[in-house]
Order: sequence, then structure tokens, then C-alpha cells
Amino acid sequence: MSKKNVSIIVFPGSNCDRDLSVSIQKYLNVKVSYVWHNDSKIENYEMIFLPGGFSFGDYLRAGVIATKSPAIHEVIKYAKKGFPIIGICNGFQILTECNLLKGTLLKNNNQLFKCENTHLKVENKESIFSKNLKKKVVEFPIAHAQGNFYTTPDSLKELEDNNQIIFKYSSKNGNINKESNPNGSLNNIAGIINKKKNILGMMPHPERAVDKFGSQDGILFFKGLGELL
Amino acid sequence: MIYRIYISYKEGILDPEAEALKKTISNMGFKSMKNLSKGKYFDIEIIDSNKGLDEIRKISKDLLSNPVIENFKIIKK
Amino acid sequence: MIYRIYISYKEGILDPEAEALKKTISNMGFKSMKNLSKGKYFDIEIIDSNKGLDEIRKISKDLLSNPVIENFKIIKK
Amino acid sequence: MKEISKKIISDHGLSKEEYLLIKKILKRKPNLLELGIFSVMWSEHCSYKSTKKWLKTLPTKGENVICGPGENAGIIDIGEEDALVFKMESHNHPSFIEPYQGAATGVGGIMRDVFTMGARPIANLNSLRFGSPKHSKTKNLLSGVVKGIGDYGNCVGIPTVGGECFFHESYNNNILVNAMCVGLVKKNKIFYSIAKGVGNPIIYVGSKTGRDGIHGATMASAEFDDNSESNRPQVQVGDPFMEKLLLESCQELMKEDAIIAIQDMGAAGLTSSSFEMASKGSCGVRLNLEKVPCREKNMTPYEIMLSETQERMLMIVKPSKKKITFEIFKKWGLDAQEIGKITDTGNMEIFFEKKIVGKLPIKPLADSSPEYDRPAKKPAKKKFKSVTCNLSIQEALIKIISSPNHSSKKWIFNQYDKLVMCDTLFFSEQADAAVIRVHNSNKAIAITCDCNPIYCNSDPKLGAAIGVAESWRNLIATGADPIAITDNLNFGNPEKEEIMFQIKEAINGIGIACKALNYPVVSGNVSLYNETNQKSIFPTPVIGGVGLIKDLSKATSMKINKNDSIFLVGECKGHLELSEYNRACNNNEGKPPELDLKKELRNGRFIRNFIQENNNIVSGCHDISEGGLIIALAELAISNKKGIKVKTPDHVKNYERWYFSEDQARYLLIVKNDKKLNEIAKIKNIKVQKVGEVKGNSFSIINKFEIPIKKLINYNNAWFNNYIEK
Ligand SMILES: Nc1ncnc2c1ncn2[C@@H]1O[C@H](COP(=O)(O)OP(=O)(O)O)[C@@H](O)[C@H]1O
Ligand SMILES: [Mg+2]
Repeated sequence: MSKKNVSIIVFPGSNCDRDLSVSIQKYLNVKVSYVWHNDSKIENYEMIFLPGGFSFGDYLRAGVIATKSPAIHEVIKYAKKGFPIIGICNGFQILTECNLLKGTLLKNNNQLFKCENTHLKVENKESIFSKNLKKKVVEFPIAHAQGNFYTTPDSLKELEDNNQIIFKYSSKNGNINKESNPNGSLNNIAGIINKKKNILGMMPHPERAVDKFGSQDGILFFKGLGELL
Repeated sequence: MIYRIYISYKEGILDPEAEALKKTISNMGFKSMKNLSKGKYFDIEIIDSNKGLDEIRKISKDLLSNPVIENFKIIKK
Repeated sequence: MIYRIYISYKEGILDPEAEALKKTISNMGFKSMKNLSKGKYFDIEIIDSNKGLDEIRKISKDLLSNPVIENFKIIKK
Repeated sequence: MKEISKKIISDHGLSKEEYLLIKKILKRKPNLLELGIFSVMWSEHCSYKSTKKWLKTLPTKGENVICGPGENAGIIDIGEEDALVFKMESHNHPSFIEPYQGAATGVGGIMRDVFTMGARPIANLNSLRFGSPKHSKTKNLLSGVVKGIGDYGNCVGIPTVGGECFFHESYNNNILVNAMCVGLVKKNKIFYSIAKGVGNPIIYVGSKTGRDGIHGATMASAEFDDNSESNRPQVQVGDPFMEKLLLESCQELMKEDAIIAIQDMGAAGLTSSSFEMASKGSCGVRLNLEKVPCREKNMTPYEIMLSETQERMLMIVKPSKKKITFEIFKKWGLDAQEIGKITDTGNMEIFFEKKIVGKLPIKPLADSSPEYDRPAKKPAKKKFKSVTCNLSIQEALIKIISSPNHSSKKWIFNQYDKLVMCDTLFFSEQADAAVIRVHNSNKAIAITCDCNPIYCNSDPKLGAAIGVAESWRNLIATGADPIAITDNLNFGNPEKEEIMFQIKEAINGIGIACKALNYPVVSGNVSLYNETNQKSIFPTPVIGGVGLIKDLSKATSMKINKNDSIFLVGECKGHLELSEYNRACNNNEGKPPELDLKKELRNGRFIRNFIQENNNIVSGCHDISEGGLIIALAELAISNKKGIKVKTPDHVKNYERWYFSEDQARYLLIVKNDKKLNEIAKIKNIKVQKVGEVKGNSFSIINKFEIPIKKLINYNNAWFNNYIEK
């Protein structure tokens, strides 16, 4: 086991913190420190996770109230220094709300919460987060009401030009089409990174794909992160 | 003193909820509607008007609206 | 012709979102706020004003508002 | 103070006799506050006055039962240090008035009942009944209820893993929303609601009290009429975020050895929570109502005591732990207040701004809570004419799987987060019962809820017993050992003799089945007066069953693999009355199938042991229920997206009876090795016969018909999508 710890920031209303920590400890093989949203210092900043859930009830807009927490100022600090930051589901929403990632996540196009398995085409195989995935298409479940990715045409172009799109919802065979778009996301976008390429935000849940009763592609995802430490 | 802050979608941004409503309304047989858009508002009561208004501007910008997709407008009630 | 329909909670109904926002705003260090309430609005453009207004009333009652917990108010813009 | 008029008394749902009893207990006239307290304590909802006598007959003990009915929820032992806490509760009336909030707060309430005992909720289920899809209200009610259930559980982060949804015109104006929650606790960390220790502080925590649902508890016990909708009482609004904070802060506080007793403020709010805690601990309480955090201005003691604001808890803590208690709640951003003390007076003394505003003796009030033996009468037997059915097997199959009650419920459960907590092994439609891993262990639990109101309407006793047996079968089919049930008894007005008859019969049926299957009742809920304009719902005693899978690698779903053989375990007797097949032909009369509990046990044990001992050759298992053999087979094909070739055994003469009968005690067992199954079945003297094979891309009965699997799936998915979109 690596000596380093990684951090999971916990907000009131986070509910995937434990799930994430189980996967991280098991497959990334490191210890996890939970950082309470009110803490103004993050001790273990080599890798920081923002978990899924409903921080502050997702009132107003998913993720926005969390961006006012002291711990987020720290997250922004380490993000700027280039440490890897990973936001999953609510974590992704928080990252866009504090402008660490481009765009925003609107309500799903059918206005309903959606929980189902999705297939994701790995669009960028070079990023530090995806280079070890070794599969063209991975299967992770989604569970969200606000996962409809949107951004302005300019910034979409920027995301494309810089190869910042990591995952797109696709069919099992990797076809990106309307039928495989679960929530109306622009160009089927499911996960992106920032320009400096150290921050990942994604709606699907890799930590829910580590069991032999469902997909196990999440194991690849977490093992792949191991190299970053 | 109460200020009302209106939040609305920026022009050109598709509001799926409004789209869904339009569809429902026409399905319900209402034929007069030409267009529908929607927004939210917040009524904030403050103590002191100078500093208060300043705070309201900040709250509107930093919290209540999402600059990627929304505009806000502050009106004294 | 555009009508604006305001939807707000009936008095005494718990609005957990407003409660959460009040807390956040005061945690953000803004001290002037005495109270906050919120609502939504819809701008509906219609063709014909007589029948149209009638339809708007129906839409407001049957679709846009939840009469158990919400009030609505129609205003000509 | 307002004089108590006859009208006030009847507005409070109290009878003349009950009012006289109140005066006798108090030895004086009550004031309005006291009257209000009596009325909620003696409401059907809180006192079970019409059913208590019969509920006492249920079997509630067993080697695995740690806590039976009487507490917030029941508790069973699942080995090592672990126990499960579970209960089901109805939110029928509130959900009809405001489907989204009604259903959401139902989920919130049942979760609090579970975590108040120290458990962490690990699974939610729900059992829903709506009116005819053609009824003007049904669509809105369906969308609102499902969204309400989903949004609440999703936000708190508890997976909603199963349930049922059934449409029938008898629910047109009285829908049923029953929510079940299962929680996990360490056996030595269970918390109860027994107040102790004179002088100990009573702490209030959670949402501020508003004028929500005042009289909700009495409302839940009153029949609707056409005015109910306009006469709307204040509905309760749920705040799942607050619930999550309460859950986490209570879990944290429970580690501190601070809590003496704890209880959620459910129906009848502060009144019943404080009263019940004191009553169980045989002590008195003194409440200072001005200390209660209020959301609205000028709330009266009456309103504060009767408010049903959600997401509030009451607890008695050790005085030495007051500081840490407040610190923990503060960390979670919650308002906590000391609102009173435990006393030795035996009275509930209510103070408001230093003045005493109400005083009630606790024990006499509890002891004299009414218990009725209401008259019951068996309705006259109706004669019926059997209509012959002229649908072909294929037509009937398609009609049934594309009907509202049998089409895929994906539209519903895709709105539920089924996977949060990462321990869901199987959820609805993957297996007969949801299977959830006990976190960080090698065991799992299976959970299901069931009721067939069509059967219950014809024969409440047999119908209810079949409900118990079906839930037991569903657990067995996942490889679990069934342990215990919770129940939710939904009926019409008990003051009517034929309804009282249904209630007594159903409870009797549950008791008989539970005794025979060694499957005790550890908790439950009763919802009466589900009628509008004299029209009652079908009797709907919903059974929530829980079982244990000691080795989770043996958990079994409805999985089938190519080239597997499908065997029918159990006997076909050809009972078609009240079957889906008959109903598809508008033939709605008759008796439910016969239930032989001995055979049920024998077949169930066989399946359970076979799954456990020969797991390597078992692919899946599925019980046969509504729709009969052919629907069970079609469900396997649909959920696996795989073709099945069905072969009719040579001895079969009547195809309709063979494929559609709803005889009990039957399963489909899907195996990789025919010989082994035949051998073992022979030794155990169990009737098994091969009915099909997993092959190809279509669903077919040899020499009868063939439907491409994609088409079959479309039939099964179409109804919900079309219904909601339109
Ligand atoms: N039908 C029933 N079968 C078994 N136990 C029941 C039934 N109905 C109620 N109970 C038990 O009676 C007690 C009181 O229930 P209830 O008033 O619903 O509690 P709460 O107000 O906490 O929700 C509980 O312990 C419950 O399990
Ligand atoms: Mg309770």
C-alpha cells in the first residue's frame, strides 16, 4: 500500500463518500482521509475526490452551495497547483459551479432522475485519468437528475480542440448517437477535463462498477489512477 | 426594504423544462399560446439599503444565478 | 400579448430550499439579509386576448401551480 | 378558553362515549389542547382501536426475533453481531391530496422509524396501488408519487430497490402508497424509545415546527368525501436534506453513549412521541413549549403539540452528555433545543410561557385507549357466470404482458437510485426479491413486498395467506432463508360490517400462513377508511418479507444462460378463476387458487436447498405467480433478452390451464444439468418437469407460436412510455 493518503471532501448531503472510499482503498490501494466541508486545510492533497450525492440538498442548483465551503477554496488552490482532482456526479456539478471545469449540468432533458447502466466511449485515451482504461467502451451506471451537460459553442470548440472530452455516452459498441444519450447532454458528453488536464469531472459512477454482479470496469478506472501517486 | 431578483435563461439557451411545458400545454388542447419562457425570482428583505444593495448584487452574481446560462435583474419592490 | 404568471408558496408552507439559501447566505458573510422567499414565473405569449387569458388562467391553475401548496398571480406585461 | 362544544368534539373524530371517558380520566372537562391530544392519541392511526384485538393474534415470536411489534420498527437477528430493523408504513391519504409530497414524506417517515432505533437504512421498497389508468387523476398521481419516492430516497442516499405497482379502479379515489425501509444495526447498539431517569433532559432536533398537517393523524383515519379536496388541510412538505443530516448526526451521537431513549416525531408529532416515550418508561414529562423551535409566528400550544412537521426527532439524553449532543448537532448545522424534562409525576405537564396549559395522566390515558370489537359480517355469496375465453395463448400472453399491471416498471424504477451504497446485488426485475449485501461481509439479505388484491377481494383470508406465501416464495427463489415479515393492512371503513369482516379474515389468513411457514410478524401498520363516497378499496394487506442469504455467492436471480434447461417445480392443477388469463377475458369472478402450506414448505425447502447445495448448476430461479407459467417464462426471456423454446409436456390436454393457471407453490428452476436435478428431485420426491430451453432469439411454444424477443420486449415496455408521454 502506498504511504500517501488521498482525500475525499465530504459535504452535508454527500452520499457516495463511503462508496468511493471503499473502491479507492481496495483498488487504488491507498488510505482515504475524509475532509469535512468546513475544514480550511487539506492535509492529503496528492489526489482529491469530490463525491456524488446531494450536497446541501442540491438546493438552488446542484453543487452550487458546496462551492461556498471553506474546503473548496483549498481544492481550488491545489487544482491550480496541478494536483489531480476528480469529481464524480455531484462532484462534477461542484467543479463546474466553481469554474474549475467548463460548462454546466442542466436538468435531464426528460426532467426526471435517471438511474441506469450506461456505456461510455473513451474519447481521449491519453489523459492521466483514462490512459490505463485499456478499453474502447466502458460501462458505468449513472444516477442523477441534473446531468445534461451544456456549454457555449465557443467553449465546446475549445473542449474539442484541446481534447478535453474524456467520456461520451455511447452504445455498447461505441456508437455515439441519440439513443445512447440518457439525459440530453451536448454531443453526448459524460466527462471532461480542464485545459491543464489535471481535473476530471464525470457524471457516471465508476465506484458502482466494481462488483461481479454488474460491470467491473470501475476497477480498471481506479487501478489506473494508482500511477498518479 | 425588499429587492426582487429575477433569474432567467440567457437568450439562445434551450430550456428543456419550458420545452416540455409547451408540449404539454398544446397537448392539453390550449391553442392560444405562441411562446413560453420561465424563470425564478427571489425576494430578499434587507436592513440597510446601501451596503445591503451591494450584498444583493454579490449574492445574485455569485450564488443565485449561473453565469453560463442565466441572467439576473434586481428590482426594488 | 405576454402574461407573466407568478407562482409562490402558500403562507406557512415549508420551503426547504429557501431555508438552505438563508443559511448559505449568512455563512457567506452577508449580514444585511432579514428574510428570503422565492418563487417562479412563466412568461406566456398568446395570440388572442379574450380566449387566451381564459386559457392562461386554466393553465396556471391546472398545470403551472400546485394548488395544494402554491398560489399564482397573473399579470399583463 | 373556548368552550368544548359537540361540534368541536366531533370535529376531532371523537365519539360521545370517548368524550365521556376523557372526562372520567381527567376527572374534569378537557381544554382544547387536551382534547386535541386525546383525539390524536385515540385516532385509529395511533391507537389501532379497531384492529388491536386482532393484531394480537399474529405470531410475533421466533428464534430470530429480537424485537416484535410495539417499537418504532421490528428487529431480527441475522447472525454474528448484525440485526435488521424494518417496517412498512402507509401514506395513502396524504399522497392522494399531494402525490409528490405525500409519497416523499411517507418515505421520510419510515426511514426515521428505522434509524431512530440505531440502524442505518440500507434499502427502501414501496408498494403502490393506483386507480384505473383511464381515470382522470391516475397519471398525475402516478408521476407525482414515483417522483416523490425517488427524490426523497435518492437525496438521502438510500437505494430504492424494489416494490410493486398495481392499477385497479377500486383505488380511483383512494390510492395506496406503502413504503418499507430496512436498516442494519449492530445487536448491541440498538436504541429504544423507553424514557428513563427523572430530571433527564428532553432534546428536540430537526426542522422547526410549522402548522403542517395539523390533524394529519385524525385525517388519516377519516373517510373522504367530495369536499376533501377543497377542504385541504395543510400538507406536509418533505426535506430530504434535513433527513440526511438527522440520519448522520444521530448515527454520530449514537456512538457517544449519550442517548437514553429516542423516537421520531411521526404522526401526531410531539404529542405521540413524548407521550409514548413516557408511557413506555412509566414516567412523567414536563414540556416547555416556548422552547420548541417554531417556523411560524404566534403558534399556539395546540398547534405546537399537534403539528406534523416532518424531519424532527425527540430524545432523552444523559445530562452529562448534553454538551457533546449539542456539539454534534451543531456540526451538522441542526437546531437542537432542550424542551423539557422527565419527571416522576406520571403526568404529561405542558407549559407555555411559564403557565401550565395542559395536564394529562399518562398511564390512565394509555391504559384506557379504546379497543373495539366491531361487528363483522360475511357478505352474501354472489353467484357468477363463467365467461369462456376465446383468446389464443399468444393473444392472451401479449395482452397480459402489455397490460398496465404486467408491463415493465422500468419507467418507475429508473427514477430510483437503486445502486447507491454499492451493496445492491439485484434490484426489481432482476430477481424475485431485491438482494442487498450486508456491507463489508459475505452475507446478503433478500427483501420483497407482495399482495394480490384481486384474490383478497374474493377471499380476504386466503388472499392474505397467499400474499404471505408469495413473499416467502420470492425470498426462497433468491436462495434466501425467509425470516420475518412486516405488514401494511389497507382497508376501507371498519365501522362497516363487511369491511370489518375483511380485516378480521385477512389478519387471520396472515397469522395462519406465518405460523405454518415459521415466518413471524415483527412490525406493521394499519390504514383504514380508504374509501370515498362509500366506495371502498379492495382489501390490500401488503406483506413485506425479509430473508437471509448466508453466503452471498449463492444469491440467485432470474438469470438464464444459453442452452440452460428450464424446469417447473410443483404441480399444475389448472386453477383459472381470478387468474390474469380469465381477467384478460373480462372474467373477474371466482375464488383464488388453493393454498397448501405444507406443500409450500416442501417445495420451498427443496428449491432453497437445491440452490444452496448445487449452486454450480443453477443459473436462476423465478416463482410462478400472476399470469401463470407462460408469463413467468416470458419474464425470464424479457429480463435476460434471450430466446426460450417452450415445450408442452405430452400429458397436457388443456393448454390454457397448463399455461395460465395460477396454482401456488410453484417455481421455475433454470439449470445447466438436467440429470442432476431429476435425480435429486426423485430422491426428495418433488415433482419437477422440463418445460423449456434457453435457445435462439425468439420466445416460442413449439408448434404454437414464435415471437422475436425484441418484439416481446417492446410489448412489455410500450405501455408506460405511451401512457406517460400522452
Ligand atoms: N398490522 C400490524 N402488524 C404488526 N404490527 C403492527 C401492525 N400495525 C402496527 N403495528 C405495530 O404497532 C406499533 C405502532 O405503529 P405506528 O403507530 O405505525 O408507529 P409509528 O407512529 O412510529 O409509525 C409499531 O410497533 C408497529 O410495528
Ligand atoms: Mg415511529
